[in-house]
Amino acid sequence: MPMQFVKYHVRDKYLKTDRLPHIWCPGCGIGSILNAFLLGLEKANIDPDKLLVVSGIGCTGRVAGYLNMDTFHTTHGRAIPFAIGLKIARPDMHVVVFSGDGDLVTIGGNHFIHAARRNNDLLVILVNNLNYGMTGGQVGATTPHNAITTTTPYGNIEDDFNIPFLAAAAGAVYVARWTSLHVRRLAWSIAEAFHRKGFRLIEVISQCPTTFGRRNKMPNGLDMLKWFRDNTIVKHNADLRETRIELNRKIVIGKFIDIKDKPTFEEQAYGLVEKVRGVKRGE
Amino acid sequence: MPMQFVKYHVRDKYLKTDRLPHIWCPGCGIGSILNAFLLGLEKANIDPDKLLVVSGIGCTGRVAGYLNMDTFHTTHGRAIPFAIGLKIARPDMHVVVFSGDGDLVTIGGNHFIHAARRNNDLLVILVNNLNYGMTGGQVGATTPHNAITTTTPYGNIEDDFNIPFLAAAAGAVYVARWTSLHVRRLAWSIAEAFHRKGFRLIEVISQCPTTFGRRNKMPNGLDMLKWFRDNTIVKHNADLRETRIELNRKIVIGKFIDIKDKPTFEEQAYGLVEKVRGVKRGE
Amino acid sequence: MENRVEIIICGFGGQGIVRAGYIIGYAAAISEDLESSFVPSYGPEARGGECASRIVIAREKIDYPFITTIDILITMSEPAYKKYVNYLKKGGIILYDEDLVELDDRARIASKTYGIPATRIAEELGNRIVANIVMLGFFTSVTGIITYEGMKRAVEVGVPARFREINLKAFDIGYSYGEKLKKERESEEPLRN
Amino acid sequence: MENRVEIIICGFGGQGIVRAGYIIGYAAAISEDLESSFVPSYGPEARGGECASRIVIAREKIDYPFITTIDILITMSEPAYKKYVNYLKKGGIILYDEDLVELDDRARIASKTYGIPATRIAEELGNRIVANIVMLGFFTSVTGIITYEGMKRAVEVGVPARFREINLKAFDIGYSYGEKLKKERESEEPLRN
Amino acid sequence: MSLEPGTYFFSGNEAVAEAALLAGCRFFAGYPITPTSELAERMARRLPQVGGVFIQMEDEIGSIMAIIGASWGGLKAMTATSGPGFSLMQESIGFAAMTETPIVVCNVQRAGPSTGMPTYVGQGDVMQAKWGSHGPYEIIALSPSSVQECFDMTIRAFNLSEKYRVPVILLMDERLSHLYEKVRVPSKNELIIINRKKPREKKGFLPYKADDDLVPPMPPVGEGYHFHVTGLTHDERGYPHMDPEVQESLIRRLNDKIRKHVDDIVEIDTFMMDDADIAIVAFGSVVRPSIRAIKLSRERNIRAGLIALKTIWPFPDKFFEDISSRINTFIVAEINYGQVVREVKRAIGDKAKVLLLPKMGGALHTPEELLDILMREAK
Amino acid sequence: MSLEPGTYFFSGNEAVAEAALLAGCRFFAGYPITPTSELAERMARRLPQVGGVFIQMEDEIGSIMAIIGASWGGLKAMTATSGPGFSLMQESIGFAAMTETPIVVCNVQRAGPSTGMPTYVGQGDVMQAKWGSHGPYEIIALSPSSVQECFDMTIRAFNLSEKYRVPVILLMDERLSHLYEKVRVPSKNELIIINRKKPREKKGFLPYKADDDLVPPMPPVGEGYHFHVTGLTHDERGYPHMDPEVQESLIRRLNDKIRKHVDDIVEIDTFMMDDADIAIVAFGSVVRPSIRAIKLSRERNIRAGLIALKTIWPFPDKFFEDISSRINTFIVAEINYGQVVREVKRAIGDKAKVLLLPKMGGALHTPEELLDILMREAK
Amino acid sequence: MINNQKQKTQTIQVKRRGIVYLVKDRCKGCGFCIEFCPMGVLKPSKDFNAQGYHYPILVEEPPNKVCIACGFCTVICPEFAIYAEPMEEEKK
Amino acid sequence: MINNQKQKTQTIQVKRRGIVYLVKDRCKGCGFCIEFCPMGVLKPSKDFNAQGYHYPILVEEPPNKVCIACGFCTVICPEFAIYAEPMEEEKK
Ligand SMILES: Cc1ncc(C[n+]2csc(CCOP(=O)(O)OP(=O)(O)O)c2C)c(N)n1
Ligand SMILES: Cc1ncc(C[n+]2csc(CCOP(=O)(O)OP(=O)(O)O)c2C)c(N)n1
Ligand code: SF4
Ligand code: SF4
Ligand code: SF4
Ligand code: SF4
Ligand code: SF4
Ligand code: SF4
Ligand SMILES: [Mg+2]
Ligand SMILES: [Mg+2]
Repeated sequence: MPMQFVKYHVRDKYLKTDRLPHIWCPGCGIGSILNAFLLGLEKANIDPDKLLVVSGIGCTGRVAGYLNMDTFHTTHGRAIPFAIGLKIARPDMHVVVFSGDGDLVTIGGNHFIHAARRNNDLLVILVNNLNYGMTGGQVGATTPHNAITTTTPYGNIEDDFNIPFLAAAAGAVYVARWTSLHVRRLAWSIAEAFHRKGFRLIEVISQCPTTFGRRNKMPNGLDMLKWFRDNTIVKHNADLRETRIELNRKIVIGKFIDIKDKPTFEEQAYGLVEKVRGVKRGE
Repeated sequence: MPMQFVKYHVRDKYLKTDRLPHIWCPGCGIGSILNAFLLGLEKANIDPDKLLVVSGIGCTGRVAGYLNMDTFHTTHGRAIPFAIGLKIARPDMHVVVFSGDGDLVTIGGNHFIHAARRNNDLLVILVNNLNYGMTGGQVGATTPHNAITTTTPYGNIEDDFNIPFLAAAAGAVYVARWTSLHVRRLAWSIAEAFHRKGFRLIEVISQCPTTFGRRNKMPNGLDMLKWFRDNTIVKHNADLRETRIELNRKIVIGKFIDIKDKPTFEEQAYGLVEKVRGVKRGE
Repeated sequence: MENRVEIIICGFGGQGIVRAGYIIGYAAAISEDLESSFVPSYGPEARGGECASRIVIAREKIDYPFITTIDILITMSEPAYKKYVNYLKKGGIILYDEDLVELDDRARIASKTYGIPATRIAEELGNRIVANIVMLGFFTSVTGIITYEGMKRAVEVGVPARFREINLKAFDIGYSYGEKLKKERESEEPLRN
Repeated sequence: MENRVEIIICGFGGQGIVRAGYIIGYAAAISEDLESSFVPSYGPEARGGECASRIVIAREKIDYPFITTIDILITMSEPAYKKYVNYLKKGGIILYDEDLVELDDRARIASKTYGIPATRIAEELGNRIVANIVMLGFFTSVTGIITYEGMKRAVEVGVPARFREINLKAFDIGYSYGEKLKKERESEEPLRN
Repeated sequence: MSLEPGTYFFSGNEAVAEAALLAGCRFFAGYPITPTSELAERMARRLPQVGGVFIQMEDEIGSIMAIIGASWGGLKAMTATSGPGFSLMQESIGFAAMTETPIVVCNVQRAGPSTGMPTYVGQGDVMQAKWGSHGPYEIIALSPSSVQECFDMTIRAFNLSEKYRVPVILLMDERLSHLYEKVRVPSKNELIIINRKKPREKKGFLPYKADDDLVPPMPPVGEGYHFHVTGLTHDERGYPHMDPEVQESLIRRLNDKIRKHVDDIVEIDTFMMDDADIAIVAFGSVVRPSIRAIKLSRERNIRAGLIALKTIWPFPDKFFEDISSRINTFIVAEINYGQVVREVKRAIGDKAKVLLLPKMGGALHTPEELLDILMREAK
Repeated sequence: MSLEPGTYFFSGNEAVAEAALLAGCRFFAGYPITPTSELAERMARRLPQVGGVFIQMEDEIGSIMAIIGASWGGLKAMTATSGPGFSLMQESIGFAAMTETPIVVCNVQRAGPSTGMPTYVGQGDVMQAKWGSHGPYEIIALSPSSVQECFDMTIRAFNLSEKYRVPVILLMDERLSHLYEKVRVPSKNELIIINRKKPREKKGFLPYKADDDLVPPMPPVGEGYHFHVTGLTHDERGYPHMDPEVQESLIRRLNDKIRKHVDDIVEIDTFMMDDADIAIVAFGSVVRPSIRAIKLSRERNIRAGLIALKTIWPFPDKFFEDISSRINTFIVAEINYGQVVREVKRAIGDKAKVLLLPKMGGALHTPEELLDILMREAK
Repeated sequence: MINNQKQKTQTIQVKRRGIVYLVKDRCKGCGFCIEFCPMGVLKPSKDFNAQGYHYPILVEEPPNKVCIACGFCTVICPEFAIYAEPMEEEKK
Repeated sequence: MINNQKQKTQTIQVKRRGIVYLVKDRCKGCGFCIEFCPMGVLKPSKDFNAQGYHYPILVEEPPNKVCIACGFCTVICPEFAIYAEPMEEEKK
């Protein structure tokens, strides 16, 4: 049977289709990750009306705007504190933070580690495209050592963050890392994480051919996906001292941390209400 | 021989004695730590004219103002980025950041982890008095779970940061922890750290009887020092997952990390100058 | 009471100066049908150092709630006395802890001075910290601005529940000390003229 | 050249529109003794989408460096043509990639139109990306605003060193194409009147 | 468990906290700073008692972003800070203005700039309250001058923020935050509480289509509106739209919704202004010595009056225009080097003399200083 | 390896970067943001070539604090940002003002508020540049209107910051940052470079004791001065001193050192003002359509002229006072909802009519729009 | 799924077959579906779509290369352009 | 040094002896030097200093309790009030 040309896609119900095509470049990984997210949502059986999605600023930050749900495109680096307030106001809803590496761990790094410490009940999808896409490809705290970017024309002299290690050290209860090629495992991981509580982080290494790939000998999205294919190794519960990303080493992916019973900030905050008032909330 | 009453102290040469007595409360640990710092300086044989000390805002932040050196009392949370610029401008000088827990890892947490990642060549003395002293004893990111503070009148529902773990995960090359009672080991550690390079962190658990101790059954400095005496255990190279501070557990102290050969940001930045210009700096 | 009375309580950090100020202000505003304002001295620079509470009590709404000159100076330390006595109004009143403060010539500007060994009394009661409440009892008695009941109610509100008893005791002792002193003074009065 | 010429080069992201605009501006300002300004279209919203460079060239200092009406429209995509042709001045000139753009009625406002299969030529040279430089050569020839040498110098400066050769080749081909076209036109000219 | 009606003896900080609870505030996110930490401390104790949540964030940026998030989650929310923290909040204030999020920010002014004198009074953040974030936007700023006003104006701050979907700045100062005075708490039926308007129907609902009052209804989350909120320039659907015309209509409306309601928003207190020919203009705690100075001047037969600004932003241009013909001299007494005085001058033009009596910070004007200048200028 | 004299074809962003290097800038700390990232990118490439260091910090707060630190370390230093980042920098700008640290902050204005339209022009940060931080302080803000001015005024920005030990804001806009024009780079001996003054002698040196120009010499580190720098109110020794009198004299001096040198600092360009009775007031890229509009109006016998503000802060009050008698109408054209117009009104009082021609952002005024209003107002 | 790459050219026993759907004008021609289809059933079109890209089309018919409705293209496609569903008879 | 606490009351063989110096008016009476002196040679004064605190004084003379110039008081004192130095004859 030949290709069936149609007008609608199976995921369209989740999307603001009047905003498509999205602004992401041809070959960008963000669309695939968004796609996997929606699959995960479906697998986890989450009612989209019980889901709030918060993004920061950046290419990834545009995710919120394409979702046909209640969504928030905040300021650069501040998606997490916004989401903290939102979740406290509506502890009955799922709150997902979906944003870029620069947004979440460079400018927003402090909110990230403190939310992990407090165990704020957020699912964070961090798209790590190894640079700042939106502003044209500058170095980020996630850019590997020696990589070329517009602000490291001679090669990056800094080391990058080992995000899973940082998240774990700060207190995250669920930590996994996939790539934009591993969309299926990613979707499963997202579905699983939806059924955990507390501060959950899923880092997704993604390709930015336009600004990162181009300067690092992988000008197309496909080149970068092949790099992910050939340079990743799945190692669940890996020693997190070994998970930093380096250009000439295998990228360790997998599920690293999964703690099920740590009370969340919200449970404790509303627990306090009950303790102090001696009654159940809402009474 | 009876007590010899005198007008000057052996450390006076390092101090702006016209500003004494300092503002710290009777029984506060900051003075002891400052004292140990000066001893460490002496042991390390550092010329005070080759030393720049940068503080943030807080009780600890007042340290800079008492030193008879070139010193900087910056803004809350921003001692590290200020020090980064200072050190880059004067790579020939030692730059020490001396500040409080709230300043360095609560509001300033992002600068802290990024400086560690970049391996900026700074020696950071972090006085962790488990709360915000200056503003009257609010909870901080270092306040142990369940502790009482002015903003956790029902007990702290949050967990505190495990600072050595966080620093290590971010990339610090030297990480040690002592208390304000362990002044001698502290001084040795400071002397040792002076002879390392890159981002070095020494956390010093200290007593704040006025705002923390008072609300947590240790109203005097002495009570808190006795707590340190009875509740610390020295464990060099400890597993950093085990070094979080909890009220009813032993506090692990010791030297945890000591990496000697990681190039600093400054070495690499000026290395770039040489590479790009093909000449030595200054030519 | 005149329409507007301005009071300063001063001493050093840790003597409960702020609490005492709050209690007077509260007593005037809530227990009695008066207007009052209260400004604690504030901030880290004051830790352990000098400390003062400023209270204005008036019959009518207070336009300007800050001190201009002092009608009543209550002092629990010598340095504080020295600092504030200069602002005492001619004909004002001084209350002081007689073990901690030695009045000097400048006290002559006052129409009356009342000493009490408040800290010693508190120590005898088992806790130095209630010296401030002893002083409040004394103040209540000798000035008559706030009624005994009114101030007592304010003390109940103003101290932590677990310390209520000892504070009320301290208050009563201070009050009685004042009553006794007034009596003595009355009999002495003629001599003083 | 008139005192002020306003030029737009347009197409879509990835066609080197910004680079071409820069090279024209540079050629005018630096290679020639002219004044010029150049404004690239900018920003993420333009990625892959519509893209335009705006250049003003003048003999005297440029007061207003932005486009008001277009003297010369260089277009490398149909949507861009459709958008900008409306702003073309009566009597202006259109240069276009004849494989990618089909002129319509609105082109009549132009005094002259010049087509070149720039992209095809570039593909023949082995790299689509030099289509912009083919177009620059063509532009140099048919408009005569910038000298051949002047533009060539600008191309050398404006492209990365490792791509210099292919670009210079592309430039020459575009230029020759223009020269040939002009010759043909000249002979045709009488017919057109 | 929010406050019973009656009379209380509160500090400014306490009054704001209690009023906020009465106004319906159920979320406070903050970061400690002198001289307003006691406000947060009271919230930490009181919020759980009324079913709300207190959170101490890692900094002021996190604090204000958390209350913006909570406001979108349906809670009335506030934060409190002072100069250094207020400066850090500026980016987010612009975000709240752009997204039309009702929040209340209490800024207790201390002597600046920079760390300055943390425990001493200042009034140097007046212009910052209006102009501290980038781009053209409007906010509302209220300035109480007594503890009772701290209480009343906090309730008003919440009401205005809900009504106009705008950040409201409660511009206090250190003197007031630490001043204790009598406060009358009104009974439930005296209390006016305004809540944000909700969309009337879901079908065809456009989240940024305003009603005639220029304010769009605010959709609740989780009810299927599927709305999008962004700090980018957006059309009525809330979609980002990079078009100068969209910008023109959005930004004009965001500003006009405040500018066109100046009459509803502005409150001014006057004292002895009926026959005055010289006026002190003051706000915040400087109002107090000013009243005293006016009384003293009247004893000296100077016809002085006081204009006490309770609303600072939007600035009451019209009030000053109207009154300027009757007054010879305006003396603007403020604890900064000239901020409100610029506005007064602009509003009045050359119609009267406008003088600044500045203080750099750390102390109030004394009644005597104010009297002096009145005496000097009156003749 | 800094630029040879000659003629170049630069964008505004590039011109600022190259001028900074010529002015002696050897440290740049920044954080990417549209529309100024290219400035940082050029610095990243160029600084190592001249022996300097580029660092991309984790945010804008870190960036500005790093340049403040580097300035104390003896380097001339700058950062560049746009609205959202500029808002984040406000606390630190106050710190730099308080500690009298020479720094240059380039703020390229885009359409705001909030994220707004990142790739489109705006001029909404004019008031923020002056008032964005808390407390009473002064800064200098310069506003170029061509790429040549971007170049020249960057050098001037460094010179003024060194001379007055004050943060200087280079208030660009998106149109300029992305506009390419011809730039003439002067030869070494045409170039005027000012460096901060150093203490004359160590003995008895008081780090915050000002000379007659109200500016204290700035001590170098590591030479035994043992000075202390603090954002707290400090006495001449630099020691924190919580005393309203110390505040009064310190803050007054910090402000007066700028206010009293307005004549040295202010630069204004006028065009056809000699016989004008109606004037456009503009700054930044709006100057360009304004010139064109003036020319067009002159063709229609309208006696219009242009006042182009090159220095915005301190505001040239006196210039406007002086000129106001000769002009009937001032038309202030700015891409915001009224900022500079307020200053013009304040300075002029009732002496002339002052009109605002606002744009909310995203586009410049066209020459035709400007001509229209000139024609309307001229009759 | 990634190592399935090597199986592209093998003939394998297929349990179920899928129908592949395409929203043609959404495709941006990234080629992910084509490259990573485990069965190698996709190839780029000669035509351009409205956006100017070569969209995927199916290569040929059974038995060698058939869509097995594995769904990988459905989830990897960044443009929400392509998806596959099991053929009716197999759906349950 | 901390476990030395228990030795306070023991008579020990001292190798060297120290002189203890005090800047009396700096002391804020925290008691650290007194509590943690390994030899237990310090005790609080009855008098107040100018700041109103009980400063440390030496308890008694040898052989039981003598300062050994261990220097702990010198470094623990938060006020830079107390320090000890070896007696002249032992200094080198
Ligand atoms: C306060 C502030 N600073 C800077 C920017 C400019 N900016 C927009 S997106 C971005 C970085 C985006 O990088 P990342 O978060 O990694 O997202 P990506 O685009 O790579 O998905 C920056 C710096 C901004 N909007 N706000
Ligand atoms: C931006 C900003 N926010 C808040 C404050 C108020 N503040 C001063 S010190 C301090 C906390 C001090 O705590 P820490 O750093 O732990 O130092 P400590 O006093 O405990 O030594 C705070 C919040 C400030 N000065 N600036
Ligand atoms: S710039 Fe990079 S991250 Fe952004 S849309 Fe393009 S490819 Fe994706
Ligand atoms: S408040 Fe605490 S930390 Fe601050 S000086 Fe007092 S005891 Fe030390
Ligand atoms: S569903 Fe699987 S087998 Fe079918 S076309 Fe897509 S990727 Fe290939
Ligand atoms: S994955 Fe999607 S966008 Fe990419 S080629 Fe296939 S259908 Fe087109
Ligand atoms: S030096 Fe050692 S032994 Fe001597 S008094 Fe001090 S602590 Fe005691
Ligand atoms: S340690 Fe210092 S401050 Fe404490 S009691 Fe001893 S001498 Fe006094
Ligand atoms: Mg990124
Ligand atoms: Mg602390």
